[in-house]
This record gives sequence, C-alpha cells and structure tokens, in this order.
Amino acid sequence: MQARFEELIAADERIEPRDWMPEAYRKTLVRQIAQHAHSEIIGMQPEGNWITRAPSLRRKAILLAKVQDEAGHGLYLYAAAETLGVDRADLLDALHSGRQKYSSIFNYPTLTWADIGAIGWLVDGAAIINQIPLQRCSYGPYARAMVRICKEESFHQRQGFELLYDLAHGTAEQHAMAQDALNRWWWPSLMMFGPPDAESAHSAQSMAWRIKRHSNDELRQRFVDISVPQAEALGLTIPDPDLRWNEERGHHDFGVIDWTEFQEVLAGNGPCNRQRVAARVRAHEDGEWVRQAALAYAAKHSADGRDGERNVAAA
Amino acid sequence: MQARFEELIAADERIEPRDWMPEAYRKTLVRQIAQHAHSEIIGMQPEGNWITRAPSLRRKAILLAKVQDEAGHGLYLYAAAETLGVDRADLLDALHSGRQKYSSIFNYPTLTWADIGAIGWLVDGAAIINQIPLQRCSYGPYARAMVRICKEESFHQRQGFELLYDLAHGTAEQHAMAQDALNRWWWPSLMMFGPPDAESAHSAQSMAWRIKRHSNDELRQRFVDISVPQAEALGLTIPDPDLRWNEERGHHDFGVIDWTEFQEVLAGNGPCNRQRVAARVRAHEDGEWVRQAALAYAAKHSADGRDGERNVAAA
Amino acid sequence: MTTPVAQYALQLGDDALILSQRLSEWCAHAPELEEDVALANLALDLLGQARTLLTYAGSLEGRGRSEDDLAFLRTEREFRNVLLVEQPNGDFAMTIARQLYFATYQYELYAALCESTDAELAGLAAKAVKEVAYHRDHAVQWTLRLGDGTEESRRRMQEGVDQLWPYTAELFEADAVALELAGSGAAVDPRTLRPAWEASVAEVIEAATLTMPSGDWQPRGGRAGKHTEAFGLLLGEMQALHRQFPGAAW
Amino acid sequence: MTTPVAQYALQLGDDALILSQRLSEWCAHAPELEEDVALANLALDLLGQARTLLTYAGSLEGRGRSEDDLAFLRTEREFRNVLLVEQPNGDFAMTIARQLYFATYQYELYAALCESTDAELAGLAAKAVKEVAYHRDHAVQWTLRLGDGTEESRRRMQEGVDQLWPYTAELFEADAVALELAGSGAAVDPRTLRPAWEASVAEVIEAATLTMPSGDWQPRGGRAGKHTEAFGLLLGEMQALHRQFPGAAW
Repeated sequence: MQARFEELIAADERIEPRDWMPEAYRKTLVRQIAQHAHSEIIGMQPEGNWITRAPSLRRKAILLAKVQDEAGHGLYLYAAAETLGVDRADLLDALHSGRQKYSSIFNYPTLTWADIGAIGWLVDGAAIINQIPLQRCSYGPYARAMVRICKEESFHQRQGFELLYDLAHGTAEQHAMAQDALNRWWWPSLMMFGPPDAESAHSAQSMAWRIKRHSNDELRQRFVDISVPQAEALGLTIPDPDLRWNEERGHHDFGVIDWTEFQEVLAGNGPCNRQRVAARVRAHEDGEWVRQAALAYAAKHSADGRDGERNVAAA
Repeated sequence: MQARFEELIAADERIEPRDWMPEAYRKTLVRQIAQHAHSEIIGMQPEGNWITRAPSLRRKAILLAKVQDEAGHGLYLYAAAETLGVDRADLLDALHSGRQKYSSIFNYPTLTWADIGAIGWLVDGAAIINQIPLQRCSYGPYARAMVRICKEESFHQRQGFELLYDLAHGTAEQHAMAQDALNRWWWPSLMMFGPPDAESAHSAQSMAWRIKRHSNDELRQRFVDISVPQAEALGLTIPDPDLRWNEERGHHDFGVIDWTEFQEVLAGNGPCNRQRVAARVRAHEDGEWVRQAALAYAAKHSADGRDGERNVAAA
Repeated sequence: MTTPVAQYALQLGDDALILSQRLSEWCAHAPELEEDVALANLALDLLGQARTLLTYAGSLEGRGRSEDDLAFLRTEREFRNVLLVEQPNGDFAMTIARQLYFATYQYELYAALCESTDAELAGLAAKAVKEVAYHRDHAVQWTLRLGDGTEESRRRMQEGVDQLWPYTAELFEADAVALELAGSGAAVDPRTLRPAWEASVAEVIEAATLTMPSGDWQPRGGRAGKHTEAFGLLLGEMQALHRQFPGAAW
Repeated sequence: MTTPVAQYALQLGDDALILSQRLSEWCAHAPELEEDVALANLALDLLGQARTLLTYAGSLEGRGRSEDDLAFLRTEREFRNVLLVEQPNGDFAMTIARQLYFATYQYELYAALCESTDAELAGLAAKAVKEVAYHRDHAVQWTLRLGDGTEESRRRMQEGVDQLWPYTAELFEADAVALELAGSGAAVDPRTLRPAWEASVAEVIEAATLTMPSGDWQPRGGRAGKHTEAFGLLLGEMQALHRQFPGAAW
C-alpha cells in the first residue's frame, strides 16, 4: 500500500479518498484544508463589515456576491476535508476553541472602504499565488476544489484592483484613502506566505508529498514581482523604501519583514483575533436552535415517511 | 374624617399623605400620577431615538439634558405616587402588563429631527397647559412635584420652539422638514387634552376634588389660542383649513378632531404602542440582574455592618 | 413632475432595496454556512431587482437621477417601501416569517406583472418571478422545519408570524398610483393579490403546525414615506459612506 | 499646520466625545430609572468637556473649524480617541468596567492637568476634575455592588474588567505630542499617571472581591486614527443627519 501511494506521488497522479495514505499525510491535509476553510468563513467578517455601507449599488452587489462566494468556498473545502474522515462540526469546534487556525490576515480590521479594494487586490492576490500550485496538489478532492476556487478568486482580485483604481483616480480624499489602505495591508499580505523558508516547520515534508510545490519565499517573491507594476498602474506607492528592481536577480529586492508582528498576530494578539472568534462563536451558538429544529424536522419526516417531499427539503 | 377632608378641599388647602382621604380619591390620584410618571419614562424613547444623531453638539447636549429631566420627572412622580401607599415596582409592572396607560402621544414615531422640535413645542406645550393647574391640585405631594416639573417643561418648550425656528428659517429642505413635523404632530397634540367634555368619564369627580380645575375642551381651546401666533412666528402653517379667529367668541375656531384615531391609539393600535412597551419591558428585564445585585450587596453589607460607607453607597 | 409609472417603480424598487439591506445584515452571522450562502443569494436577487427598478424610475422622472442618487441621496420621508421590509431581522424565525410573507406577495405580484402593458415592468417581472419563486420556496421550507421542528423553534416561528402579521395588510393597500396604473393595465391592483396570497400563506402555516395569526392592528404609511423608527437608523448606515464624500464616484 | 496643543486637545476631546456618545446609547434602556439619570449625566459632562476641547483645538489650528466641523465632518481615520472609549456598551457590567478604567484615568489626568502651563487646559481641567470625581465614584460603587452582589453579577463584572483590560495600556502611552507638551509643562506625560491609576483600580477590584486582570495583549492605534471596526458604525450613526444636509445650520 505504502509502495502504491509512493508510486502515485512519484508519477504526479492524484490520491483519492478510497486510496490508502499514510496517517501523517492525511493529518497534514486535514489541517491544511481545515485552515483554508476556516479562513474563507472568517474572511467573510472583515468584508461583511462594509456590505451595508457600500457606496454604490453596483459595488454593494459585487461585494455581496464576493462574500457569498467565500461562504461557498468554505462549503467545498469542508466537504473536501470530510473525504478524509473528519466532519464539519468537529472542524468548526476546533476553530471555535482555537485548536485550529485561520489565516492571520483576517485579524486586521477593515477601517475604510478602500480596505475592501486592498483585500481583493492584495489578499486575494496573495491567496491565488499560494493556491494556483494547489490545483495540482496530490490529493484529488482538494486539487479539484482549488480549480474552482482559484477561478473565482481571480475574478475577486480583478474587482478589488478595479475598486482601488477608481479610488486612486478619484478625488484627493479617495486617493488618500486608497494609499492608506495599501500602507496598512502591504506588509501583512507579504506575511501571508508564511515564515521564511529557513524557519518553515512543515514545508519539506509537504513538498515531498506534492501537497506543496514552491517554498514560502519563492511565492512571496512572485507576489512582490507581480504587485509592483500593479501598484504603479494604480498610481499608489508601496510602503517599502527598500523596494527596488535587482537586475542581477531578475527580481525585486524588498525590505525586512517584521516577523515579531507576525508571531504576535499568530499567537492571538492581532487587532481583531478576539472579535473574529467571538463573532463566529456567537453566530454558531445563536444558530444552535435552528440546526436542532432542522434535525428534528428531518427525523420526524423520515421516520413516518408520510411526506417524502418535505423530507427532501429538510435534507 | 370625611368632613375634615371636605373642609380642606373646600378651603382649597392641600391634602397630605398623613391625612385621611376617601378611597376613590386615593385611587384616582394613584391612577393619574402613575400615568403621568409612565408618560415621562415612555416619553424618553421617541426623543432618545435622536440623541445619537443630533446634528450639532449644542443640540445634542440640550436633548440629552431634556431626556435626563424626563427620567428625573419620572422619579419625582413615582415618589409622589408612593406617598399614597403603592410602590414603584408595582406601578412599573402595571405599565409593562398594560394595566396602566401612558400618554398616547408617545405612540407616534419620531421620523425626523424636526420631530424633536415639534415634541418640545407642541407636546411639552400641551403638557404644560394640562399641568399648570395641577400645581394647585388638592394633593400636596403631586402639586409640589408639578411646580418643579412645570418649570423644567417650560424650558423644554422654549428649546423645542427655538429648534423649530432655526429649521423653519434654515434651508428649504429644513423648512419642509419643520412643516412636515407640524403636519404630523398637530392633531395628536390636540388629542392630548383628552376626549370632549361631553364624553369625559372621570372629569366631573376630579373637578369636585380639585384634582382637576379646567375641562378638557377649555384647555384644548387655550392651547390652540396660544399656538396660532407661535406657528405664525415660526412661519409654519397649522394643518387645519377650518382654523380661524372667531371675533365673537374671542377664540380660534378649529376643525373636527378625528376621535376614531384617538380611540385606536388608546386601544393599543397606534404606530408604536407595541414597540414602546416592548422596549420598556426589555430594559426592565435586562436590568433585573443589576437590581438583584444591588439588593444582594446592600443586604450583605447592612447585615454584617462592617462597612458603613459602602452601605450608604448601595442604598 | 414624476410619472405614475416612475412612482410605482420606486415603490417596488424601494421594497426590494430595503429588504436586501436587511438580509445582508445576516452576512457571516447565519445559523449555518448554507444559510450564509442562501441569504446572500436572496439579498443579491433583490438588489438586482432594485437596481433595475430604481434606474427605470430615475429615467422616467426625467431629473437625471441614477439608481445611486435614489438609493443614497433621498431622506427617510422620501422612501416608498412598505413597513414590512424595514422591520428588524430579529432572530432567524423572524427573518423567515418576513420572507414568507413578502416573497409570497412578491411572487403573486411579479406573476401578475408579467402581463403589464409597460414593457419594462413586464420584462423585469418575467425575470424576477423565477428568482422569487425560489425565495418563496426557501421561506416555505424553513417555516415547515421551524414550525414542526422542536418546541423552541415552534415557539419562535409562531412569534415571528404573529409579530409581523399586522404589517402584511399594507402589502395589499391600493394607493392612488397603483389604482391609476391598474386601470391602464400597467400595474397590478394590490387588492387582487390578497386571496391567492392568503391561501398560500395559510396552507404553509397549517402544514407547519402553526396557528394562523389574526388581529386588527394594521399599521401603514410606508408608501407615503411614514416609516418606523428603525428605518432611519437603517438608512443612516446605508448612506453613511456615500454621504461622507459628496460628489465622489465609486 | 496644527499645533501640538491643538492635537493634544483633539485627543482628549475625542476621548470625551466618543465615550459620551456610547453612554448616550443607554438612554431609556438603563437597568433602573436612577441609572437613566446617572448615565445621561455622565454623558452630558463628557459632552461638555468635548465641546470645550474641540472648540479650543479648532481655534488653535487656525483653519476655522468649529466643534461641529470637528465632530461631524472628520472621517474615521481622523479621530484621535483611545480604543477603550469606542468599545461597545455590552451589558451594564461592561459599561461600568469601561467607566471604572476611564474615569479613574481621567481623574488622574485632569488632576495633574490643573497645573498645566496652558491656561485653557488648566481651566478646563479644574472644572472637569470635579465632574470626573463623581464619575469615578459612580463606577466604583457599581463595581463593588456588582462584584460583591450575586453570583451572576460577579461573573459579569469579572468578564467586563477582563475583556476591557487590554485596552487600558493605550491610556498610558506617550505619543510624540504628549511628550513634547509634557516637556514644556502644558500636558501630562501619560506614563506618570499609571502608578496611581493602577493602585486605585486594583484597590477597587479587590474590594469588589474580583480578580485583577492580566495578560499581555495591548491593542493600540486610536491616537493614530487606527480604530476598531465598531468605531466606523458609531461614527456613521453620529454623523448621519449632519451629513445628510451639507452646509445647513442647526
């Protein structure tokens, strides 16, 4: 079995739920997919914060659709995790109790409307760079979920860029708002690629298993290289005095990341960690009676079987 | 005792808590004072609705002080009622369960900032006309409470007038807002004087007992006569095509009041009856644990008596 | 001056806009992830309808007002939505009760409006009636589950349908605009929608083992811009950012 | 450009304004009528302080901005209040915990500021310190009652002091403005206030039979205009009407 698994990995083929897999491989995937799913649903909060105040109906519709997509991504990803023999309720419980993490980026607050643009452009942009290689991840259900998710994320990323573009080319106040958002989101976005390769705990094994295909620093460099011309197109300044093109490397050099901040946020001490988890737990607890009612209804109507149609509806 | 009571009434002297009084007199007073107290505290809601949105800091301070005064009036009035052998908790319970009423005027919503002016000018204005004679009411504690209350209400009434004056002399939109408020509050204010004399259930006995000194229609006429020149000064039009000076009577004639609406609102079917009572009950229920804590603390610290100072604070 | 069709489109557009706003408040707070998706979906459909209707109203009134001008630059007293759609979300049962009443009404309305002599309204209705059929179904299924679920869910669902019942009367009130347009076949006389609505709602409430509400309190005023106090706060939040930067484009 | 004293006055003024706004949300919802009076009274005192401070800041910056321009026409990022005062009211215990922390701080601050070399600030402080002595006493008495009241009230009061504790660190942070002015004797170095504050708060918490909070999370950013998400909603509501009618006088 082990041999068969290694053969599939070596041939760059997909492992499917029915296939045998090493326990450590399964655990790594569960952890990673769950964290990804949690990030989608926690990520709804900072953006959801502005839906009711979106400054035009068109932007409101775009934002609402985006947040809806995130809930949808959460659903696929929890389903992908469930193919590994865990269930959503347990994963949510792990999120609520702090045993599992979500992306630290969502522990920063959305302070202005421009932050909605910055999240689309930078945060979704970084996510895509992280996720594109995952479309070829060795675990089939995760790889397939990523195909759909990446497609939608690209769309979100362009919308975020367009939102910021309009602000940056709007009134002086709007331009300042866009620049301020870039100032606040730039460094946290760079941290989204995880710690430097030298310190990355899980990377080597994940690369061997073809869960991961590029190192954190490689992906971070790609993000910087892509973002620099985009910032120019926006007419905004990336808040890094050390940022410059390095002809020799064929890449942009950039400043030193404040990993202390990263560790603080990861440890639960970001500006919004407590609020995010508290809001999630509150929604879950407030919804308990609803979920109970749906279960009770389904049980009643499958037990007596006298109303097939309602049954289906309650499934 | 009865003779002594009637002697005092006839001499236009005050009945005090220690004096004997007929049970019906006591009951009438409890009902009236309680209704008056309830009106003060329910009246905080429509005005409280705009404190957080007041358009200038000066107006915010004025409105906040006014609503605070209303809470204070509620306190004096419940205290006056308590001299008649009832207690506040029972009266509040009667309010919450609908056994006792509050002034129907507070079942209308405050839809714009101008409504704050209209309430001050018209509602407080009508209240003052109702209340001035109560300063000479035969029951001492009530009469004395009314002296202080009337003084503060006059102040509020002038502030409301001034607020509306500034709107009526502001931009075209502000003027329209002021006129709209007058349109909505005029008729309900006329209804504040109660049903026409011919149909007033409690009036005759209350007049005999010197609780009341003028008939509903008399006071209503006085209100109209006072308000007409004030509306002119504001540059606003009272929404009554039949309103005109009657040289012969020396009073203004005015249109027919829609008593069906009055009865509907009284019966609980005004625009906000349900919301007002629900908000009141919610505040009371949400505060239950606080009141319990204060009692528990006071009991502990009076029982062991080791901390006189805290005791006082908790009283 | 504005035309009757413009006024009518504004009424229907405001209904959709304000209900969409209320539903979007649920974002990230729904009882389960599937409902985060579903409620956002309802909000999006309604927002789409609102945009079509407000744009149409703006074009007819001839003052050059865009959908955003109408949504973000009118005051409380200028909105024409019924009181039902502005009622606060309450718990999930209250939201479902509001959906049951409103989606059932909107389904009957749009179904009839497909025959409108006004091509724009007919076109909108033809598209929207399919969306609203799903909204109604969503509300019906949840009414059944909550009504016939647990003791707690039944109590809450009954409370929801009871509390919002008074606000349904206004849905079927014929104001001058609707009457005039119904005469020419452009609009639907709201009174004609009531029998089908009531039969449909009663059937669901019965199937959900709940008691049909009653009572004669029938608050109204939304179509004349007399809203409830909660509406001003909703509007303040919705318009806050737009008004913070007068004249800016987004 | 604005002067350091103008910036300092704006910081203190924003603290008072935003806490006043939060307290006024209690209006008509307090646990008992006496508290409706008391909380309105606190809100009024703070509003008065805010008006003096904002007016002074506006006069110093020399751009002709009035107290209302500063209160109603700045954006979220331009407000300088500490994060503590913008935290939502929560239950009554949470509100009392916020009052205990803030009023104790403000008392120490104003007491020291009475000696300011800036006559306006010294004058304001001399008046305000008396008001704030009452605020502190009000918070202390309620902390004792709730902490040493029932089991439920103790649990809630402990939760209140625990949850807000992290936000107290920012009160004693010395930014460039405060440091510069402290040097000239116009302002107080906030760090010097901490020992007395902490002794006073610890004494009350102990007397209330509660546990002194700890933990090293120290969120900050208010003085630099980086607020919490709740702040934008508070501001939107506060400014809604004023912004609805640009240029109008009230």
